[in-house]
Amino acid sequence: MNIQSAVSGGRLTAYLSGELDQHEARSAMQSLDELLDANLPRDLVLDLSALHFMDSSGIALMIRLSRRMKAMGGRMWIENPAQQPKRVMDAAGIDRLIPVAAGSL
Amino acid sequence: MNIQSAVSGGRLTAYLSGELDQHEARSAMQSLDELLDANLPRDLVLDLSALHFMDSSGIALMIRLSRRMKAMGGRMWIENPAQQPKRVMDAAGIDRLIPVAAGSL
Amino acid sequence: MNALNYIKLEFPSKSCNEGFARVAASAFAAQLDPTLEELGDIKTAVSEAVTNCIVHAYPESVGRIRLRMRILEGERLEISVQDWGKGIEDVDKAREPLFTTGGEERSGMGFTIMESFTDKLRVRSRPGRGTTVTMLRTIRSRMPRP
Amino acid sequence: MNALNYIKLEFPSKSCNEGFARVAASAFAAQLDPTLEELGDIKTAVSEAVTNCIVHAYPESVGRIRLRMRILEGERLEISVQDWGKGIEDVDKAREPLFTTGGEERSGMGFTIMESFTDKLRVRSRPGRGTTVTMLRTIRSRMPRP
Ligand SMILES: Nc1ncnc2c1ncn2[C@@H]1O[C@H](COP(=O)(O)OP(=O)(O)O)[C@@H](O)[C@H]1O
Ligand SMILES: Nc1ncnc2c1ncn2[C@@H]1O[C@H](COP(=O)(O)OP(=O)(O)O)[C@@H](O)[C@H]1O
Repeated sequence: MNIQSAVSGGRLTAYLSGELDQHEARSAMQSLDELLDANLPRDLVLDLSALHFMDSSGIALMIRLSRRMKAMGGRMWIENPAQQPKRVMDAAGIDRLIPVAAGSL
Repeated sequence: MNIQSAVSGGRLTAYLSGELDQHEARSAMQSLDELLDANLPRDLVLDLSALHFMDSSGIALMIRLSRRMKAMGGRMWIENPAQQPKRVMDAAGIDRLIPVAAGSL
Repeated sequence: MNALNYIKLEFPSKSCNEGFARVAASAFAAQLDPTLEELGDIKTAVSEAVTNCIVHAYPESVGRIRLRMRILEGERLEISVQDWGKGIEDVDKAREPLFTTGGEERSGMGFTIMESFTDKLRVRSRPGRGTTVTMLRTIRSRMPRP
Repeated sequence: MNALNYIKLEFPSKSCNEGFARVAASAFAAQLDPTLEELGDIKTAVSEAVTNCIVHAYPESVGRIRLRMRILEGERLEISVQDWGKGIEDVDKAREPLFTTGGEERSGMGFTIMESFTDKLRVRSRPGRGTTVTMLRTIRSRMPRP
């Protein structure tokens, strides 16, 4: 899996691509933590348009990020999940914790 | 695997696509036999540009077709093999029996 | 209940095998001509079960994982994932949403996802002996069958 | 000779599993970061060995095939394909190019192709007991390794 990022006006967008499973989750979390430390954004957006696969390891990652953003007084949401990650997010009921947007806000 | 064909002036071109292994070889041979019966061509061209995989089952099929064309007094050759089928044909030394052309003749 | 086809696959509990197990599972399931959504569900369920062996069954060591898949009459796919690791004390509790012993790297949603992506989930476990998770999923194929 | 990773895969000798065995083999080999050409060679060698079990070892019945793959030190991949079928009377003769007992549906080039696509090929067989074909292939990875 691969993470690219863009910052604009207090908003950090992280573009996740590839597959996010337990094998990948720890280094993904580390990269995202570093991005947050470096940018201290007001908003964090996870763009999942290029993420082909995700299991509950991704859910755990999202929950941790959401907690971190709340602790920093910021917001977080998810954008453009492909079919399989969307189904996992739905089954886990993640939308009750984290907003999911189909397109760019 | 899938076979499409085109006939023009005594030449039958068979376009093989997909994967040609033992599982597919018998029905492929049957389709090609039927095409030969129906068209009685002077030349038979196997176009392999869309054949992604072939093992020695494909070599056996080529040898049978070449014998059949010889018996009918015709010619046969192979066109546009992709990398993997080409390596199998080289390892089997098929070029000593059947001409292999990189592009259309 | 005769299987029309099956595979039995064993590999060590290394996280780099999670992706491999998904590919193998989806390549085998492909015989039933599933939709992309069904294939995604199968990959996800297998990923959850295999990850549990790696993370929970063998937390400190590398153990053996066995993935079995069978195609049964009626376009049904049976998937079982077995380990010889730690085992589960209280299976009912473990299956509850959000329950996890894995800390914040786990969500506690693994069994919930397996359940919602399959038709039936059975968990057999003995503490200190190991765990077998068996899932059944009917494939509503795209092609009409004879 | 410690394996860094391995799989052990069993399936019935049905020709529909030839493609599955190739996908599984290439998904496992992918860990070594092979070139497309190397992946093609591995798929081909596995296809030949598995086909031989289906066609020659169990000509009249459905038997069990075991595919093992191990990653050894030095980017080496060991592949073994085992059956408990008919066996081979004269292995040296069987390995000769063009030798086949399979009639005109076979070319007699299976072992020749396995040999030219791997670095080492060993065939152990006992008539009536079965055959094990073991192949070794070093992967010249695209990425420099530490
Ligand atoms: N194969 C297993 N071996 C031992 N314990 C397991 C196994 N699978 C699940 N468990 C236990 O069940 C709990 C819930 O599992 P699950 O719902 O998949 O969520 P998670 O993996 O996120 O913890 C785990 O935290 C663990 O305590
Ligand atoms: N697993 C096997 N069990 C029994 N006989 C085998 C096996 N593999 C190969 N053979 C024998 O060796 C011969 C040569 O095999 P091979 O070079 O692969 O060519 P082919 O499969 O085209 O016959 C076969 O025709 C068969 O007699």
